[in-house]
Amino acid sequence: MVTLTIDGKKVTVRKLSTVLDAIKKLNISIPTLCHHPDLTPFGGCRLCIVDIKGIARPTTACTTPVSEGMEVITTSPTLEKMRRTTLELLLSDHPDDCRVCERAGDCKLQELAYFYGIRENHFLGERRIYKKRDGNPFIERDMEKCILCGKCVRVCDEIEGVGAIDFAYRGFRTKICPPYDKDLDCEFCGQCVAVCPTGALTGKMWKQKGRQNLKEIDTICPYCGCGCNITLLIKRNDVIRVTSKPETINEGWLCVKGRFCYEFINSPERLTKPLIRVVPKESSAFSVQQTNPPFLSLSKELFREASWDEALNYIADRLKEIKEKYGPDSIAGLSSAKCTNEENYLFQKFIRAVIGTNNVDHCARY
Amino acid sequence: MTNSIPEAENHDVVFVIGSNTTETHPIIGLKMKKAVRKGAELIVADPRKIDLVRFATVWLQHKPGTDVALLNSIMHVITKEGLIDKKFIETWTEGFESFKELLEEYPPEVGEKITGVPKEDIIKAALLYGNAIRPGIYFAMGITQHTHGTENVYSIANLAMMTGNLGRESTGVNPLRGQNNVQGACDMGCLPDFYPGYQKVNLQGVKEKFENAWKVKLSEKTGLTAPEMINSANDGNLKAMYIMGENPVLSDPDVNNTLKALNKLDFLIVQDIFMTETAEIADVVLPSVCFAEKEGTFTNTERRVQLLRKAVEPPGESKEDLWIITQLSKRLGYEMRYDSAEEVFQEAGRLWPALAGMTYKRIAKKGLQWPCPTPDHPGTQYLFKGGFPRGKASFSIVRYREAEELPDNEYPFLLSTGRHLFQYHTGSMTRKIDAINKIAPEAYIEINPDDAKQLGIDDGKIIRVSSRRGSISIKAMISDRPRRGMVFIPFHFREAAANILTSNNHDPISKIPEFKVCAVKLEIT
Amino acid sequence: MEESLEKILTNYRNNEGNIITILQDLEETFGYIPEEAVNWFSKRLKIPASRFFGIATFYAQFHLKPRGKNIITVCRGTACHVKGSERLLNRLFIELDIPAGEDTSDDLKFTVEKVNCLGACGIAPVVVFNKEVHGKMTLDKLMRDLKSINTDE
Amino acid sequence: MSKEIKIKVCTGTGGMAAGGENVLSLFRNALLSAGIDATFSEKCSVDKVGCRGFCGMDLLVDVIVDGKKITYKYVKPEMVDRIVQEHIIRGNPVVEWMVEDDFYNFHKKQTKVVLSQCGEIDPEDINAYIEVGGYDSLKKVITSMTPEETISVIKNSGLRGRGGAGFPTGLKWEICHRKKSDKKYIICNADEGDPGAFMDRSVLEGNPHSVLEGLTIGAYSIGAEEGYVYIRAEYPLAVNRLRKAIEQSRQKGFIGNDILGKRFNFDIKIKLGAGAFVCGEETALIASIEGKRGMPRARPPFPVDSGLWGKPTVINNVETLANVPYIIKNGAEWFASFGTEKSKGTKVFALTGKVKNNGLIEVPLGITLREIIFDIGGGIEGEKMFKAVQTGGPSGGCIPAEFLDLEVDYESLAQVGSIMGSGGMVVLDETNCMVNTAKFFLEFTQAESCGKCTPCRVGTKRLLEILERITSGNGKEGDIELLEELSYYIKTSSLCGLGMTAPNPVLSTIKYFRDEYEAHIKDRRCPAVVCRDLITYSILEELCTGCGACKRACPADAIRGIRKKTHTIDTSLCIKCGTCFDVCKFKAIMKS
Repeated sequence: MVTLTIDGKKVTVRKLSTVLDAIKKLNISIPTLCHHPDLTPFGGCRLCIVDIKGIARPTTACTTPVSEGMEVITTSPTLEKMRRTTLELLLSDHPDDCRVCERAGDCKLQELAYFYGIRENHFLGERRIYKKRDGNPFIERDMEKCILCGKCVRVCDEIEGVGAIDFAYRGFRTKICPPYDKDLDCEFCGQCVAVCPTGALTGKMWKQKGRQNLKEIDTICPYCGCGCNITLLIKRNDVIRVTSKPETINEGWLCVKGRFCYEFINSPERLTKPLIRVVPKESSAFSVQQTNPPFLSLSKELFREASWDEALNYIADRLKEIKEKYGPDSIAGLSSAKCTNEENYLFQKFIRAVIGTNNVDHCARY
Repeated sequence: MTNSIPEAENHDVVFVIGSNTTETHPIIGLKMKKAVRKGAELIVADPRKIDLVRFATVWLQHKPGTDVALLNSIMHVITKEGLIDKKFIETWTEGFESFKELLEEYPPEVGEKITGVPKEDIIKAALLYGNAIRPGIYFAMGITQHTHGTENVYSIANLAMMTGNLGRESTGVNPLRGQNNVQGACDMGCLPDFYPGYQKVNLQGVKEKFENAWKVKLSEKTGLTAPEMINSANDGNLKAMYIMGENPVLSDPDVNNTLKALNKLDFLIVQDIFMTETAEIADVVLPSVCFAEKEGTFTNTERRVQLLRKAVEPPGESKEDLWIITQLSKRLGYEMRYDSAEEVFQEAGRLWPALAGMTYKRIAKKGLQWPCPTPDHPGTQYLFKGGFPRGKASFSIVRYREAEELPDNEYPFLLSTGRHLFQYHTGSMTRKIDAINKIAPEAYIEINPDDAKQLGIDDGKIIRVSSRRGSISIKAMISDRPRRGMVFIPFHFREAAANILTSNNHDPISKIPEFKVCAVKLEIT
Repeated sequence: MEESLEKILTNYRNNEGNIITILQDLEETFGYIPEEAVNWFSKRLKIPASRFFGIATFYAQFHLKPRGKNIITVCRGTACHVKGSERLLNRLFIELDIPAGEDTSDDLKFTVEKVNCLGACGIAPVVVFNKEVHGKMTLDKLMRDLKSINTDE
Repeated sequence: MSKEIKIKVCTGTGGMAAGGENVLSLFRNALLSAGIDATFSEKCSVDKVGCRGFCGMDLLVDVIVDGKKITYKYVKPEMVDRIVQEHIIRGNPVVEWMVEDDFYNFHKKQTKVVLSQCGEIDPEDINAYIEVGGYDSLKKVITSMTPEETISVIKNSGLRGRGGAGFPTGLKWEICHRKKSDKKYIICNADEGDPGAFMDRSVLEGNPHSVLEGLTIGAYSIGAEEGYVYIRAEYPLAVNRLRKAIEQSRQKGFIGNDILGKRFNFDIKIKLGAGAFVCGEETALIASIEGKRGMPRARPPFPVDSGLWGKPTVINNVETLANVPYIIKNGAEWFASFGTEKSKGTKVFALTGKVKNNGLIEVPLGITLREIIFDIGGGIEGEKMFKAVQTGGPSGGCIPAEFLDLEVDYESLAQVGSIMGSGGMVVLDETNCMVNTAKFFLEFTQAESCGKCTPCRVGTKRLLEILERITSGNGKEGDIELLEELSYYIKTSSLCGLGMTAPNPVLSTIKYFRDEYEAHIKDRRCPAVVCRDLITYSILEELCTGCGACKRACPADAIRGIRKKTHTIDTSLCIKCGTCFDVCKFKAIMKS
């Protein structure tokens, strides 16, 4: 353990910590755009510069290892002026379109500009203009808004192990892009979108669906067995985006399905009324003889809509009839690994206690 | 899983066999990759060059269905090299001596002959695992979906036991459960032989316990498993089925057989959020609600019970499954009274001590891993700490057996089915997503480049694939993923349903169908 | 192509090379970095293609497009600058009809490049014609040298 | 023939450009036809030698007959026969082609250590180096000194890094020596990127073995078994000679396993830089050797703690290492006898620009700028006025006339706002615009910024944009202050040395030539008549002969006139390319 002093306060942290870790431990707020606790330090944005006694120049807290007895000052008029200049420079090469930006209100650059009260820019000049938009279906990549913090590059390499993007070119022309500046072709986990501090990376399906006053509900991903914690962002009654918080068991990381495959919830194809068959079974499209069926109309024409009362009574009558005629073991229930514990519990209880058979199973095997 | 997901990053050796983890359990895949970054060695045993192979120290490309031979051979080397954990074997197991004799039959040369894996690689893998301090074994359907799937699992257990690699942090055996709540559905007793909490239906006292709790007479006869239901329907014995949130027409093997069986039923109820292939042949279809529209709990693959919260109102007149079941129950003369999902959860907890200590409030933040028997119990991060709950575990004598249906002259290719990253199961959810339909719109069959060349099949061509049960037209994808003689089809696509081809052969004990091996032929159309 | 790539791969493996070595070999072999070659190496070495691209675009030595048959390099070091290398450069672009923003003439005959400093400041300004260093360059001499390249064709 | 004949032809990059190779073989042939075999004879040799520094007079050829050396300048192929006939055969040197006083003046005030054998020995022959005592120091170190003793000699000599900041070399070695690690590396930084600097190239072309010897001694001292020379691919000749030298050295057993029969293994690999100035920065250089983009990373940790592949690593530049064998040979006191209190030894400078004698010079530290520029350099070309000297390349600054008597060392240069850097020294005269000069350096650093950190990536771009608007006549009130503010910010908050020093040319020119900035901004005037947009070209009636050369050359068709009548320039069409100015033989075009 190492003890150091930050703004006059003593703090003890683990040996391999950085100055930024120590600052965070004291809950002192310090701006940063390129730092992420799960990624290797980068030191590119230069916002977390601090003064360290004995070092002539300001140093980035995110890259500097702590040492015993170190004395750190996190703020001074000079440091704040430098941070302000950094922000001004970043904004001088950034589109001025917060009005229509998907990330407005959820953008760290905008937030910092607000806190530093940057109204006008001393350094306006040439801005990077990229005509091409990425054609992939998931991730909107607006590289004019990119501040080159490199979090996306690091998360893609260090967390996802894919390396779909990297820094390319250099100097003012530096750009983060897939090889040969082609369209993104990757696993579309969206980890890069999750760590992007600006509007450079967003979900294509989020576009103009809403960005403020969203209701947030923490829940569980409905796909695989990992059980990732997700947060649904809701506007009116629609889920318009999925995120995950860093403090969850999945550390905020998701896969393409967890992050982007929520549109089925609002799908117009959802079943909304009980249906009772009107056409005999043999005529269904997906029939025994056809080996390569055309895409099903999944037609509701085979059925008529019914009220719940009618449907439930109909089922109850039929089950009673069959149970009386053939005994309870002639009925079976198939439950679902997609349903909740409570539903599964109740389902098997229904089959066992109400129907009177142990003919209950689910799809664990597939 | 005996371990927890976060423990995965701290293994020193990760042994993945029969799991395409990065595609089917991406977040666990991340942990494995992190382990590799932190210096762990990765052993991948898979007939396909799955993405994880990129990170592997050694890749064992064994022939599908030869897992037992591969594992026995690995264990042969471990025994010969003296890498067994004698103390663990003595304290916690029985039957090792006769098991050791069995291993004599599987020197690496024999392993190589059966599995097609060079013996050097078998030895390398054995030394890596045998010398590891915190190894973890991961497997999924690649192990279980065989006619000898149970034997595969026993074999894995043997390996972990003989090396004493169980019951410690970041050390254990970890089956990965495929769907979000497979674990929960099993826990909750949606199994023909178990009440909730794996309490046998025919065990003295158990039935009485549930009869008392539910205040009703219960059957002591073990029920039918899902494949048996299909057979029974085909035989005309089963007359009615109630299917909640499943799509067996597409997910079960031998689609034609499944359809025939379900069509024979007098009455079929399907309860789902979408019109599915199975709902289409139902007599009544009930609209239920999706995960975002209800409250409840899911149990993930690491036994973590987590809280699902209602986020939006369901569409139209669709209703929660709980409401539907209680309504039906009432109409059938059995009143169920629950004011909330949590009341159901608490009832389950009263009947299964492993859940007894959990409440919605306790699991609200990060969930809890069962067993969690008391209100102050922190949950169980990993299993078998300090031994097995039922005393000593036995080594199982398992010999390699061939898969049921192997390629022959008429059907010369071996077909495996499975998932890919972008789609999910029968696609009833993911295929409603525009972006997914752009990136992964259609079915394909992976063919090894050498095989394709020999047959004159070009990449992207539509070819005909047939088995003894049916045939489909499907796009060829020339890929170095499958080994020679093997093809792979993802089962998500109804237009070229892989399960039209698969066989109904299944493991005699677990009743899991042999999705990973059947014989097919390829023809240019 | 496959054959050249295999050769480069062997060189890389035998000499503990890295991505830069491979790119240098590619540049040497093809005169630029072909995309197919990058994809080939990416697959063989399990290194993301993005990394190759990132490096190829970082270092001035690498080119993403085929270059002209004749390569004229004008030194832009300080000594050459104060002795008027910019004027030489401008003249070359006009004389060889090289489109604005490009460095290669449309007929792929000439490529004109700048180089930071050749370290031959004593004979500034310096122009390199196809690897041959010419010192104390003047506009007249430049035009003569160009003519001789053209007649050599 | 009883005369002893030695002919030394310069084949450095400059010499090669002047036809050195060709002249060399012509000499052999001419001697052969005169009956003298220069290839196998012991008494006669025609050798290629490395650069001797005075490239301005290339091709330089030494003809030594019986120990008497005559040097010829501007040697061309057609001159060879006459030199052989008159000088060698008849014994009458060709006086009109011989170098004159300026050549000797150029060398008089120099003290050559690092360059002592450059231009004297054949760089492609290890025996030539051994004959003059090469590798004796290595033998001495390995057979009779401990690493600690070696380090203490280097420490006592006061040698400081010749590549930039001037960190004490012995101390660097000592820190690394004390690190415990299974592997350590030593790297020779030969990525000489400063425009206007070519000392490393010359040393590697002229005497590569001295660098290898220094590197091996360094490896022995710190305990490294593997070394790298990171060299620019833009130096093909140097690379080639280095390759040969390593091969020969390995054959002789100076590198490899069990060097000189002792239990010391060391091998050297060459890594070619791929064209990025920033790779001169230590951490970027390491990234580049590892095969990555040359993006620097924050320090600490420093390379001696965690360098190449995360192992302790020492990086020294070419000149630093080339000093090492001489220090070992002659002792620390000898070395320390040159120089000033804090800066010991000699330093090689690349003296270029508007100075009469262009070339590479080696002088004891503490010499004044005036001595360098006027005594060695021979003063300003074309009787113009000295304006400033720019030292330290793009990271350095411009020093005005008032500091001509400054004694040159690390500290004094820093005091006047410049740096030693690798030793570039570009002399500027009255016809150089200082704003334009600052802009030139900014263009360079801006283009060479790796793009990682904000101050350097965006800051230098904005700095350049302000300079561009000033030089194009669009400067605004307050621009100078903005430049100063932004420069200060970039200096203090950039990630690496490139950004930290990039504003130096701007700050130093503002400091000493503020009036020029003001003239550009307030009067829209470039006092030195350099900035294109502020120039107008016109034709002087009295000098124009109406030859039409300007009219034909004008790419914009801006010049009108009938043959033999005075021509005029249409300023609305003129694109200010200056072509007419260049082509007019009568000096009739005027810039103002």
